[in-house]
Order: sequence, then structure tokens, then C-alpha cells
Amino acid sequence: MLTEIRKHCADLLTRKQVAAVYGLRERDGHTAPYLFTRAEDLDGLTVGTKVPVTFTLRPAKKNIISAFQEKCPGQKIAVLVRGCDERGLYEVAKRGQIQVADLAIIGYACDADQARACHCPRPHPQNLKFGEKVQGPSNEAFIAKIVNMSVAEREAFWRAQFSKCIKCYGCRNSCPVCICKECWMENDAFSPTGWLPPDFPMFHFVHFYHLSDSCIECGACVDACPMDIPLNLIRKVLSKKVQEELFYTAGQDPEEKPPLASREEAKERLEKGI
Amino acid sequence: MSSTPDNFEPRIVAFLCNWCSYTGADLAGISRMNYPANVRAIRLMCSGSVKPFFIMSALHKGADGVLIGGCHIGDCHYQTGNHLTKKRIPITRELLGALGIDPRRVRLEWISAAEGQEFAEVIHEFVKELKALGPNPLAGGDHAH
Amino acid sequence: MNYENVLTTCPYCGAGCNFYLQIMDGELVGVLPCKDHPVSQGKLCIKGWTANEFVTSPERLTKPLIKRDGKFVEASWDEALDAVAAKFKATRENHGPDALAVLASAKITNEENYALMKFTRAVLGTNNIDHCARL
Amino acid sequence: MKTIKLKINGIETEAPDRTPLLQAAERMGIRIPTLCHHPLLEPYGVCRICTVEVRIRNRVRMVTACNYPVTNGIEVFTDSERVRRNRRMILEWMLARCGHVPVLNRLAEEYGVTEPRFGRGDDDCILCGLCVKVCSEVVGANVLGFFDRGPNRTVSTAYDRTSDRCITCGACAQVCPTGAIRIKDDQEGIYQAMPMGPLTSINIDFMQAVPRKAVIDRDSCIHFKTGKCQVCVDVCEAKAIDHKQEDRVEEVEVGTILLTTGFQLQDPRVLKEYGYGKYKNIMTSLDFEVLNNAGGPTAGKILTADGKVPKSIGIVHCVGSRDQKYHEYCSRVCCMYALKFAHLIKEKIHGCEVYNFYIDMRCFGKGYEEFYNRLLREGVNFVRGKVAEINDAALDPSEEGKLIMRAEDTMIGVVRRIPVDMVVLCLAMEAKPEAKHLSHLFSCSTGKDGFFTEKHPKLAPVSTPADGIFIAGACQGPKDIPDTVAQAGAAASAALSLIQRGEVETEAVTATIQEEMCSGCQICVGVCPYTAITYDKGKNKSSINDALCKGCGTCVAACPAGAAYQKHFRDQQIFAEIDGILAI
Repeated sequence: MLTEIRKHCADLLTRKQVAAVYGLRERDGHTAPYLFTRAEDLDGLTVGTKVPVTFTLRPAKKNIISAFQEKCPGQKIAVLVRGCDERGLYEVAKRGQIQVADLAIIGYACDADQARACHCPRPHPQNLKFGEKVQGPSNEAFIAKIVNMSVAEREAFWRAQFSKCIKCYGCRNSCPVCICKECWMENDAFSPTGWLPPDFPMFHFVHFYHLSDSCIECGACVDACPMDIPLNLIRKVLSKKVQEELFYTAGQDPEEKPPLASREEAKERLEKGI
Repeated sequence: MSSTPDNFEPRIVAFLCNWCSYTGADLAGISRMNYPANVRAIRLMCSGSVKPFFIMSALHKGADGVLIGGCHIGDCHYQTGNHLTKKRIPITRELLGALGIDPRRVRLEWISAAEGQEFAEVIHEFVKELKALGPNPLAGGDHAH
Repeated sequence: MNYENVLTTCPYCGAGCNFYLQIMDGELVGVLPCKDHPVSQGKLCIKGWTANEFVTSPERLTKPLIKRDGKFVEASWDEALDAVAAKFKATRENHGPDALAVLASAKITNEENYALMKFTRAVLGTNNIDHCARL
Repeated sequence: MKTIKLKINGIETEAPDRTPLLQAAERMGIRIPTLCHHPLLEPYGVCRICTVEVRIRNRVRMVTACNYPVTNGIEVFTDSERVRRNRRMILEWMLARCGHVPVLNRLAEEYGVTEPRFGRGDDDCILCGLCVKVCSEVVGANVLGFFDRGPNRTVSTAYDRTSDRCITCGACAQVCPTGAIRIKDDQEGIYQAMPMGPLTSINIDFMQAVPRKAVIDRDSCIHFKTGKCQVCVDVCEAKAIDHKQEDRVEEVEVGTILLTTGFQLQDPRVLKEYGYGKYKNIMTSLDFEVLNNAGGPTAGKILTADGKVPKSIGIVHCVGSRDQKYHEYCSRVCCMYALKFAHLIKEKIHGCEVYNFYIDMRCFGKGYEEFYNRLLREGVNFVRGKVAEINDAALDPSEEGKLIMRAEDTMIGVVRRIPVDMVVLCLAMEAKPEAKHLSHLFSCSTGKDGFFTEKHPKLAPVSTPADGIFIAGACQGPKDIPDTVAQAGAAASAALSLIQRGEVETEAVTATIQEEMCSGCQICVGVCPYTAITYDKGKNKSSINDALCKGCGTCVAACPAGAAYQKHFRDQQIFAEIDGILAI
């Protein structure tokens, strides 16, 4: 699959169909995002790690694609995406950060093992070009752990989990759909500077609520958490609620308006197909 | 659930919209309707301006229950302000529930300016429910500020 | 536009976490955790996450400053070190060695920290030394 | 145009070239009898009654005046002995076919034909062809034509069948000189059509319409059915008629808007127990107004559907009003107009029994209670009780054809059964269904009854939450004419005072976006009900227009960054309030 992807990208670059290919590069045994502008560099191109391509840069609060589109307006850029990367692109596009029309989205599927490791329910992008679709693990089984708890048990569980928090902001910093310049997690009135661990559950409430209708379930926050707090448990519960109550699944369609960003009632949106 | 002391009086923070619920509460007052004194109202222009953080903050600072009162759907003074409320509050409650805070502590009610009676009834009911739930375990936080 | 990531070790403490510094058109724009590094495994603390910020911070000291007439003015290293040495001496003579304390930095190497410890104990003659990473 | 000089009956006169003699004579006030002539139609010269004597130099000719054009120097005799003899002969021939047509008999009498020599036929049609010509030339429907020849000649439709091309315009009957064509009066139809639409295709909406201009009703205008006619264009001296006018959308920039969209009557069919639409002679209050109007279908006579004068009339108050099932509110106007109806009935029909069925009499204004007392003196019956049912179940022959009203008379605690000839339902005034849409369009709101909500019921009764938009009249709630006039005056002066000032005060609680914190996500744009927020693509920032913002704060709660804040409702203020109220 990798050879074909490299060939396809080299083709796009040499035929000048895109100005750059944004993907992952392996160098000295480590993988990181890289903006390929020359076809000969593509030997280093790789796929399939858990490095997201849509993470937001702090404190610039932009991602690489939006920075590119700002610096080189009108130029087309190819992006190599997994399912979660693509959903992330769509969610930030809905919030005015990037122009999806100027992107050549090249998708590749994750395999079953990768999907299981990420608890990813949709391990393939819609613009799937390389690889085979596999079924992701179900969220139901994953969230059963806290769904089956009583309210008091949940409280005890999360108190223990969040007491580990060192307020590194890793969950926020690694999030591909977090775009705010000023973050409520840093709001002193809500969660004051200097308190460690932060008061349960004030600090985390912000991130959970704010991403309720944009979380793409990529798991970047869990990966980034040095204290291994299972943040995605709550994210998946919320995503489920948003799907059931507001008839919305994040990352499906770049034209769709997020429910908490539109005036219409949830039912009205469903009827109008907004 | 820990046993509730008999003299437990829950404290309710009510975020009421200026045009319907606040006026409704007012009407309950001027109509001399009885309702428990457990409720403390914060007037906002629209229920659509209630940030979920306000609810969280109130619970954290010791409120045993939070009431959000808005105009009935379709009657919003600002046309669609309460549509947002209708979408936000269930999400907020779900999040609170998932975190281990009883979502019954947060209540969304549509109370029009003419529904003083309804306002009084809602408070009666809410107080009863909160008494059964007991004091808010979050109250005061780990280090209140 | 040019964009790449340079792998480096976090300068803050002795843990040795690695991360990428993100370079966009020659400018340092951010930190990206390195998922496959054996030490940090893609996790960082608040200092690591913001490690890029001090590099270009306008508040960063690049030259020694000596306070003269209530105002900091730029000085040469020799002037600065002389001033420090003179004050150390005076303090030690007037108030004894325990009137002095040293706070070591997390951003210097282990060897430098060792040297500072020796300086404090052997030269200044006090045990008053601590390290900023001891949070 | 050339002018022709001629002499008619010895008097010299002038007429434009090509004018038919008939018209030239008419201009001098000389009547020439005619049966087949119509000013809108080309002269046809078929009835021959208009035959006159013309002397051109020394020659004398008998010509038909309707189609003989004037020429220089001719002398015309319209009533000479020869002409009269001629007409007598023609009339005798006509009577031989149509012996009993009044117009022919009148002419015969005029010309002294007492006993026609050829007998009197029984036909009505003199075959003048006016109907055929009007149908093809004016109306353009081409339904009528001549069929067969000689003695068997008739006017009819193709194959003598009802033509589906006939638009029932009635023009043929209108032009027929003998009354051979009749429009069948459909009493039932007329009753069903009540309150009647415009009586003619060209009409003025109602007497007080502003602007008071005639309009063409496209549904009934012949031109819009057949593409012909346009008689009105010829007739209108002001040349004001233009059939090509189309509705068009005009954009007008204004500073203030008055919403005065009115109300509608509740649909009486919903109240099945009152049998509207099922029985004849049950009408709505508006139907009765039309019936009672001098310009209405009966010229103001109160008549039942069969054209009879009713001997008893029942008036039902609170139909759909003060009713938990329909409208909880009181429609305010019914009591008084019901009293007015009763009074008018008493005035117009001597001895008519009027029954008012009411819940409470709400005679709330100046002179109103006095009017009620007057009606009591006039002998109007008042039954306190809601009518349970109206049907036509007659118990004895005297009740045959009557409407039976059943109601509990709560004053005497007896269920009464009152047969009447006619029933008037005083229907609830309700909000128009389009009010909801309008409220969204104009950023004001409607209450749960659908009427527009005023900004404050006591202090700002004509204002809406949207600055510069005012309401007046029944769109705000049921009210009578004096109240409407008063409110309209207030709304107009409120609007004028704004216009006079030329500026509006913005809300004190508007929201603002702190630019440096805005990430350009546009969530606020999507949630704003007033389109007050615009996104600047160049700057990748959104900003709020102070004049449009109404200060709901929805955007503030939606802004994930906290870049939007609402004056007087800032986060710090709310948090401080929470702190404060939880401190005790």
C-alpha cells in the first residue's frame, strides 16, 4: 500500500496538480508530520501511526493546513488522512479554519488492530483510496464500563481519575478540533491557576462540553495524557447522546452545521436536512 | 445514597430568562403564591445565554440544584434563543451524569410570563426531589474559591 | 511553505522526554509530542508542551543586567560576574555562609548542576542549594 | 377626420365620416328603433327595424340606419310615412315568428300593428344574432352559432349540447333584446357563495378601501379566460385600464414598519354541533353583515336562503371564544355586535323574535350597558346559557324547515329548545396563521394564542421587541373598532416620533466580540436570531452590529472561546452572582 501511495503522491507533485503533500515522514526511526514539496522526498513518506495530521499548533491555534492555506492562498494541497484525520479536517472546516474545497484528500484505511487500539468506531475515511475498510470496535462495549455504574460509583471513579491530573493541558493541546485562541480551561474564574489537582470536575467539564458536538473520537487526548485518564469514556458517552438527541455525528460532512452552532431545533434540522 | 438529614434545605440556583420565567416567577410572587424559599434566581436576558459553565459552577459552589427557566418553544422573545437551550441542557445533563453528578440536579423548564402557578409548582417539585437526593456531594469543592 | 519537525530532548528536567519542535518557514511554531520515543511515549507535562514559547519570548534575558540607580542596565559578563562575586563575598563576611542560597536550573545539564552543587558546598560553604524541578 | 354635412328630418347636422346613420341621429336625440344593434358590436343590419328613408339628390332609398354610413348632402327621414309603413310590415313578419315577445309588442303598438295579418308565432328568438356576435366578437368563447336554414334556423350551441367552452359570462343573455336567453337563477348557489365576492369583475374592494381604486378580478374577468373582450378598455374614458399589469415585488427602504395584519374568524365548521355548512340559514357574523348590508346580495333585506323573511333569529355568543377547546380568551367584540344585530333585526323585521344566547354580557364601554338596557326594552330575548346543539329535527309540522336550538337557560335552570328560522354564530376572532411567519420575518414574537406580543402590556402596548416595528389592531389581540383606531393612532405616532428623530437607541445589553480572542469559527453567526453577526473573511473574525443586536446573549453562550460577551451579563458578573447567592 505504501509504495502505491508514494507513487500516487509523486504523480500529483510532478504533474503539479498539488503544491504540496502533507503527510507523515519517517526519519531516524521516528515519525512526524511533514510537508512534502518535492517528489524525491517521498521515499520518507509513511502511514499508519497515531500521529494526527490535524492537531492544532499552540499558541498559534492553527493547524498546518490552515497555516498553509493562509500563506499560499489558492494553492492546492494534498493531505494523507486516516478516518479520524478526515473527520478532524471536516470539523475544523465547519468552524471556518480550513477550506476543504482546496484540499485533495487522499484517504487510507486503518487495519483492525489499529482500530482496536484506538477504540475507533470508524477506522476509515470517506475519501478512501488505499487499503480495505474494516469494521471498528463498537462504542457500546467500551462505554459499558461507566454506563453500568451508579451515579455515586461514577463520581468515585472520576474523582480518583481526575485526582491524578497534573493540568498539563495535553488533552487540549493534542486535540485536532480545539481551535479557540482563548481557552476556557485557562479561565481563572472557573478553574484557578495554581490549584493542583484541579477541582473535580470543573477543569475537565470545559473540554468535555466544548467538544460535545465536535469530538471525532480520535483518542489523541487519551494518548497525550501522562496520567492515563480514560477521557474517551466520557467523550464517547457524549457523542452517543449528541447522535441520539441532536441527530448529529461529528466529521461526516463538511457542509453540515454543528447542532450547537445553528438556530434550528434538533428535529427541524433533521427535517430540513441541515 | 447517604441518609438525608431531616433539616436539609436544598439550595437552588435558578437561571431565569428575563421575558418569561423571571416574569413568571414575579407573577407567582405578586399573585401571593406559596413556594419554598430554597430558590435563588439569577436573571438573564434569555435562557439561550446560560453557559453550561454557569450550571457547573453553581453546582461546584454548593448549589444542590440548578433550574434553567425559559420561554416555551416558539414563544422565545428572541425567536430561537431557547432552541439552543433545548439542545445544550440535555448534553450538559448527560455530561454531568457521566461524570457522576446526578443529572436530576439540573432541571430545564419552560415557564411563560403567565405561568406563575407553574413556576411555584416546579419549585415545589424540585425541592421535593432534591430533598430526596440529599446534599450535593460536590458542594464546596476540594478547595472552594 | 516549508514545514518540518525536529526531534529534540526537553530541556526542562532530567526525565529526558523527547518531542518534536515544529518549524514552519524557519520559525519555531510549536511542540509535538513524539509517540514512539521510549521515554515520553507521546506524553508531556505543561512545561514540555510550552517549551517552544520561551525561545522567542521577548522577555527572555540575552545579556546580563545590573541595577544601577534603581534601573537595570546592560553590562558585560565580566562586570556582571564581578558584581556577583563581590556581593557573595560581602554577604558571607558580614552574615556567614548560611545567609547565601543557590537555586539550580532544570534547563542546565546534570554535570553543570553537579558543578553548581560543588560550588555551593565547597566554595560558598552552605547546604542551601535547591533545584527548580523539585515541584 | 373629415366632417360630413347632412340633414336629418329636415334639420342640418354634421357627423364624422363613416358614422352610421343610427349614431348620427342619436347624437341629435332622434331615436331610431333597433333590435339587432349593440354599440360594442359591428352593425349587422339583420332586424331591419331601423330602416330609414334616404334622399341622395333626387334618388330615394330605403336603408338600414345601423350600418349605412353618412355621406355628404344626404337627407334622412327617420319617421316618414313610408318608413313607418315599412316598419309595420317588418313587425308583422317578426310577430309571425315571435308573437309574444314584449319588445316586439311594444313596437307593434307604437306603429299601430294591432292584429298581425300572418298570425302570432310562439318563438322567443328573433334571430338578431347579437348573442352569437357577442359570444365570438367580444367574449371570444365562440360557443353560440346559427344552425340550419330558413324556417328551421336557430341559435344554439354545437350539437345542442352544453358547451364546455362556455364560461357562463352571461353576455348573451345581457345583449338579447327579447329575453329569449335567460340565466337560471340558482338560489342555492347564491346562498352558498355568500358572503359574495365581487359582484362584477371590475370592482372597488370595499367602500372604505385605500386607495379607492377599481381593480379587475382575474378569476371572473372574461379577458383572462378567453383573451378577448376588453370592453372596459373602450369604455374607460380615462384610459386607465391595462390588462397587462402584473404583480411585482418592490423593495422599499423604510425606517419603521407598522404591523397591522388583522385577524381571521374562526372556521365555524370545526364546531360540528352548530351545523354550519350542514344546514341552510346558519351563518357567521360576517355573513350576516354582508346580508344586512345595503350593497349586499339582498340589497340589505334580511332573508332566509329561500328568500323568506325570517320570523325568529337566534344569535349565539362566544362561539369558539372563552372555550377551553378552542380559544380561552374573550373575543371582546361579539357581545356588542350581537346586540347591534338584534337591534337591526328588530328595526328591519317587525315582530321578529331575536334570541341572544350568551355566557356573560360583556358590555364594557361607554354607552354599552345603556345599549344593552335599550335592547332589553326592545323586547330582545336573552338566554344565559351556551347553545349545546343546533339541528333541524322537527317535532311537529310547525317546526318543519326550522332550526332547533338547544341550550340550558341557567337563569331558570331549564334546558330550552327554541326553533328559529335563522342562526347567526358570533365566531371567535383568531390570529391569522401567517402571523407566525411574519413574527419571524419582523423579529417580533407571537403569544401562545398566535397574536403578536407587544413589548410591554401596559407601558409599550404598540411596540415590539424589535425597534422600529409597531403593531396595531386585531393582529395584537381581539379588539373593537374604537380600540383599533386608538391603537393605530398610537402606533402611527410612535412610528412618526422615530422618523422625526431619525435614529434609534440601541439596546443596552448588546453583545460584543473581542476581536483578538475570536478564532473565526462562526458558531455565533449560526445562532444569532437577528443576523446581527457578520463574519469578515479577510480578517477571519466575526463582529456584531450594535443596531441589530437585541442582547439575547445566545452567541455569548455559544462562543467556545469566550470572545463574545454581553454587556451587564459578563461571566465575571454571573459568577459573582452565583457566589453571592450561595454565600447565604
